[in-house]
Amino acid sequence: MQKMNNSAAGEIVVSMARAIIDNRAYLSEIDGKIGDGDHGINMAKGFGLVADRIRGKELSLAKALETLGTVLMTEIGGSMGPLYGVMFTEFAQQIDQVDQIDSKTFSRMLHAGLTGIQEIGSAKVGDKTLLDTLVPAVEAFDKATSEGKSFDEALELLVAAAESGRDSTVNLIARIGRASRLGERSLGVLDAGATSCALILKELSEGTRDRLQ
Amino acid sequence: MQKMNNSAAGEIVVSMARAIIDNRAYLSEIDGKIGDGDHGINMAKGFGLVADRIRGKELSLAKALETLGTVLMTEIGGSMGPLYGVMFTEFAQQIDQVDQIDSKTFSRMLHAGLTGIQEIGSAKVGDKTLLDTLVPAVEAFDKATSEGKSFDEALELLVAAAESGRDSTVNLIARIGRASRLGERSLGVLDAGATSCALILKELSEGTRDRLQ
Amino acid sequence: MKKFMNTAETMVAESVEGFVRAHEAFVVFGAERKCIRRRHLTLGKVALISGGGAGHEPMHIGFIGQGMLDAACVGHIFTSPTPSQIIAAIEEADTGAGCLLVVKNYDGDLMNFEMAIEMAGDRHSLDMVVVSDDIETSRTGEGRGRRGVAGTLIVEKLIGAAAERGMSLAELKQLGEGLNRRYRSMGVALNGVTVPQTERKTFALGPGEMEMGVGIHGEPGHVRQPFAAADAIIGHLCETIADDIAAAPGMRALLFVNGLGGTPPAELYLAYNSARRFIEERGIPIERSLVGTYVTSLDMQGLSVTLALLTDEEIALWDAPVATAALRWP
Amino acid sequence: MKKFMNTAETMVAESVEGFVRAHEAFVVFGAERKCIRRRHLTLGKVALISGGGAGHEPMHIGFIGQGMLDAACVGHIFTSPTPSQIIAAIEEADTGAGCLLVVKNYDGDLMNFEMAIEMAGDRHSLDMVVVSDDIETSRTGEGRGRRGVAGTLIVEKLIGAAAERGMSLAELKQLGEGLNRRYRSMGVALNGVTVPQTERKTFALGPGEMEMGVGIHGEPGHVRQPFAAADAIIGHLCETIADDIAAAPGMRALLFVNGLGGTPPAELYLAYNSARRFIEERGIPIERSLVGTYVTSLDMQGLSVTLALLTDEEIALWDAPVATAALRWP
Ligand SMILES: Nc1ncnc2c1ncn2[C@@H]1O[C@H](COP(=O)(O)OP(=O)(O)O)[C@@H](O)[C@H]1O
Ligand SMILES: Nc1ncnc2c1ncn2[C@@H]1O[C@H](COP(=O)(O)OP(=O)(O)O)[C@@H](O)[C@H]1O
Ligand SMILES: [Mg+2]
Ligand SMILES: [Mg+2]
Ligand SMILES: [Mg+2]
Ligand SMILES: [Mg+2]
Repeated sequence: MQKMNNSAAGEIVVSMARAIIDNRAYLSEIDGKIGDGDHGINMAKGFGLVADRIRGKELSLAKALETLGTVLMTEIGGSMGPLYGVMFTEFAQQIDQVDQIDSKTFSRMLHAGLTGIQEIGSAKVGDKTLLDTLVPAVEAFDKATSEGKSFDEALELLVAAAESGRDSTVNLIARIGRASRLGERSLGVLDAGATSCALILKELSEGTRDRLQ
Repeated sequence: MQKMNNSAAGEIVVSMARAIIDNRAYLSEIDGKIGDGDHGINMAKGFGLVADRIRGKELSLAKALETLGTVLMTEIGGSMGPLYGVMFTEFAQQIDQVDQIDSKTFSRMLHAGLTGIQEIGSAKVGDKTLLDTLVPAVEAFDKATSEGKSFDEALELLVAAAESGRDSTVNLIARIGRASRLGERSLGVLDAGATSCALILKELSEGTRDRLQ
Repeated sequence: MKKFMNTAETMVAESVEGFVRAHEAFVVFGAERKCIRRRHLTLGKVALISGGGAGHEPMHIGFIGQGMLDAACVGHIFTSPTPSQIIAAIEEADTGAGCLLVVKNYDGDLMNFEMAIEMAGDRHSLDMVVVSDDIETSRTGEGRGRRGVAGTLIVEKLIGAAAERGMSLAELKQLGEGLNRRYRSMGVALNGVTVPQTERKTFALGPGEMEMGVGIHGEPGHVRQPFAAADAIIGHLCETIADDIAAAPGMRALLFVNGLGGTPPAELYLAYNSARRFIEERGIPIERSLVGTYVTSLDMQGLSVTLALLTDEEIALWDAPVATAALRWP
Repeated sequence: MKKFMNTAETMVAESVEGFVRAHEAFVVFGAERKCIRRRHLTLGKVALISGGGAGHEPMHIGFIGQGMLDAACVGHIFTSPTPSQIIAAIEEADTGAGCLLVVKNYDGDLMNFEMAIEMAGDRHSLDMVVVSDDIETSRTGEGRGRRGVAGTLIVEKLIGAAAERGMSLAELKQLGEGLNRRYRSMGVALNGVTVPQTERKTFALGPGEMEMGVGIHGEPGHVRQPFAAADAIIGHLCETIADDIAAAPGMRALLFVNGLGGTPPAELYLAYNSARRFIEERGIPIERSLVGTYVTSLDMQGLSVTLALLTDEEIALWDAPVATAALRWP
């Protein structure tokens, strides 16, 4: 069975940060169409701080995710601080004592993060938020593994589902967050959080696939 | 010797008002280049009020000028209320008891108005104000009569001097009023008050010439 | 974008520092500048704490002082403060009777304040009042409901006065939430705002356009409309508000016309005049008034109208003394 | 031009009506609405009267009340009030001890106030204080000298407090004029303003330009410069002011950062922070501060910095209670 070594996989968080920082302007631009245009700034600030702290330290994935969760939660504020803060903290907790991460652990990790976000944000699929990326991604992963697909294949399907989930937000009316006051005027644009979530899941999945043994 | 009948010459004030109202936008535009752009508005308001009150009433010039002076002084405010208010009030006082206005009375009238303005406004020729129109106009009139020119000719010369006085303000630096904070930047544009003063003097002079007997 | 600023990164910190220095008599920075608090706290009084993103000044820091807030936290522009800032404020301001946190209804604020409560709740008695007076968001008919906008000032003033009188945490929360159906705000913008860090306008309006139903985060409103005369704009705001508010016999009206940052006092007074006429024509006499720039959206040219229907007791709390940088009466 | 207004003709009247209705506790209209005066006059106190064109709100009407003005007259936009308005104010406000008229140094105002004094001087003891704190106009080196701008607030506050203490007309005049060499203001604009009746901008600035040395009538300033960081702008204002002011030992500094109408509070506080640093670096510690939108030029995006060096006595007058719509402390 395919597994990833937890120790030294902390670099995955550095790639995540790079993807977010590279897309900083794009994320703000999307947010600016129906929100206040700061999503890229907020995200890049948080992920940038973390990358500087963990780069080259050869941390375990658990430790790197814990650092990420804590920084987002305590130093970023806004909507993303608590939401992604909780998600990454929950991720970290699930793999804290695990040396080798298999698909089952990975799934437990995803679910814990998802539950954390739902508890504090109380959004639902279809509200035009990052959940429209995260929920179908988790479902696709679970479905693949339950169908007996390999960890590697399941991760590939996760990314595809995340991206189509992200794209689905174009046709949604925002029901939560700043954009919700726009009503129908929020149609026709991507949700910023859904877009950053797809980036995050892609880096996490590809980093994991690269490290599968 | 040429003279004008004071009674029923009040219509001159109505033509003055018409000239001001016709040039309302132009006067504001000039004022707007170096001042606050309200000269046409202020002037048109005051002269319009007066025209409505005296039109068709066959007032004497003295009575019409007195009405004009009082309205400007009490109902207009700003810079022009007191300045033109005093000028017309002084004009009226000089011809109040005069049936037939000759060039000597006319000159006395001009001087009284000029002195009134100088007393309350304390501007000098060259400060880029209406005095740059009024002072040379009065001087030209006096010079003409002292040289033995007719009342009619003297009025014609008065208008020419007023207009070239007005034009002289283009090359002056404002030393008084709102424009004075501009310093050299006030060069190159006409002074609004000098322009309205030329209009007033022209209507006064031409109205008088038309009525000379 | 022309603003009086040095760098987008330092803008909030410099502005808040200026505020604290200008009002040294009322306020001091908390440790590490995580919060701003009253210079003199009252032992045994329930502490009132609020906070939110920057860009809404003088709210909330301008409301710190006798008769209103005890401490406030400022986030980045339009970004909620962090739980650790909020916890710092709780630790500075709690003098034994616990803290009531006044939170504008908005996901970012709610989550950060809730998280702070969770993290500090074992050491302090804490509770939360959620302000939700904005009219337009309710139009979607679901979700988290109305935002908290200019009405926040009214909540903070009333519970601030009540706290000063020794009311308990539970009573104060009830007082704050009791207003819920009895106050409404609605905003209009004549232009969008530029968030300094992005240097982009949140929305751009043509010379003949306005946004009806805007909030205070620079987002577009409910609908874009042709620009109109003040009476038409204000009439629409007043009607929408008055239709949505729960009028009850014996209630006494407070009318609050608030500038969003770029609107001069003369226009606010003109709008107030118009609003007062419209509201009184509906049979609601105005007994208290507030006109000014208190709850802003950066430099937005626009305003909001808030109507609150108060009990005699609440009117007395409104009238009670207040000594803060932005609101002050004896 | 997007403003909250109905018609250009009625704009001032509607706005002033809104002001009076919003502040019924402090002010009432005089007969025929020619002036606005305190609701309760004090018998035997010298009455302080001011006035000027509209467009500078809340000055002067916002300064009517206990500890400051007794009455004020409002002209059309940027147009001095008429002598008959001023006389009406004198007649309403004089309770026996005469009136001191506070006039901003500017031809239009001077002439109308002087004319009023001439016309009513036989029935009232009247005198005039001319305020001239603006720095830039003095640059021409002659003429009528400096204009009266934001420093007017300081003069009105100090002599207002002194009048309340029973000072005579002559003493009050001396107090007001004594400030002359000890206070200076300078303004900067990031955009021009549109006068409602002409619907034209008084000047237009590109996105990278600003006007240094503007006054409060929407006219261009002394020089147009490239737009710069706040510290560069404020540093220049502070240096010019401090160079021109007559510093003397024992003087105590008041720093006043004033918004010109379209500048949000957060930027004013940032500018104050910068100004305070510059002034203090020159060895002048700031002892009193005022930050806000008090003396405007319609909706101009801009600000002015005023520095005043006060005696102990003047500081006490500044600190004395004031209860007006715009300035209030106990
Ligand atoms: N309650 C919520 N649950 C899940 N996601 C949310 C929630 N509220 C907001 N979001 C996400 O947050 C994103 C906006 O993030 P950001 O721009 O950083 O914060 P803010 O809206 O405070 O400016 C939205 O695009 C949306 O995906
Ligand atoms: N002290 C003065 N003496 C003579 N004329 C003056 C004086 N002050 C201003 N003016 C004239 O007034 C004109 C401006 O008038 P107006 O625009 O109506 O008033 P304001 O400057 O108050 O807006 C100037 O163009 C100038 O000619
Ligand atoms: Mg955002
Ligand atoms: Mg003018
Ligand atoms: Mg934000
Ligand atoms: Mg004018």
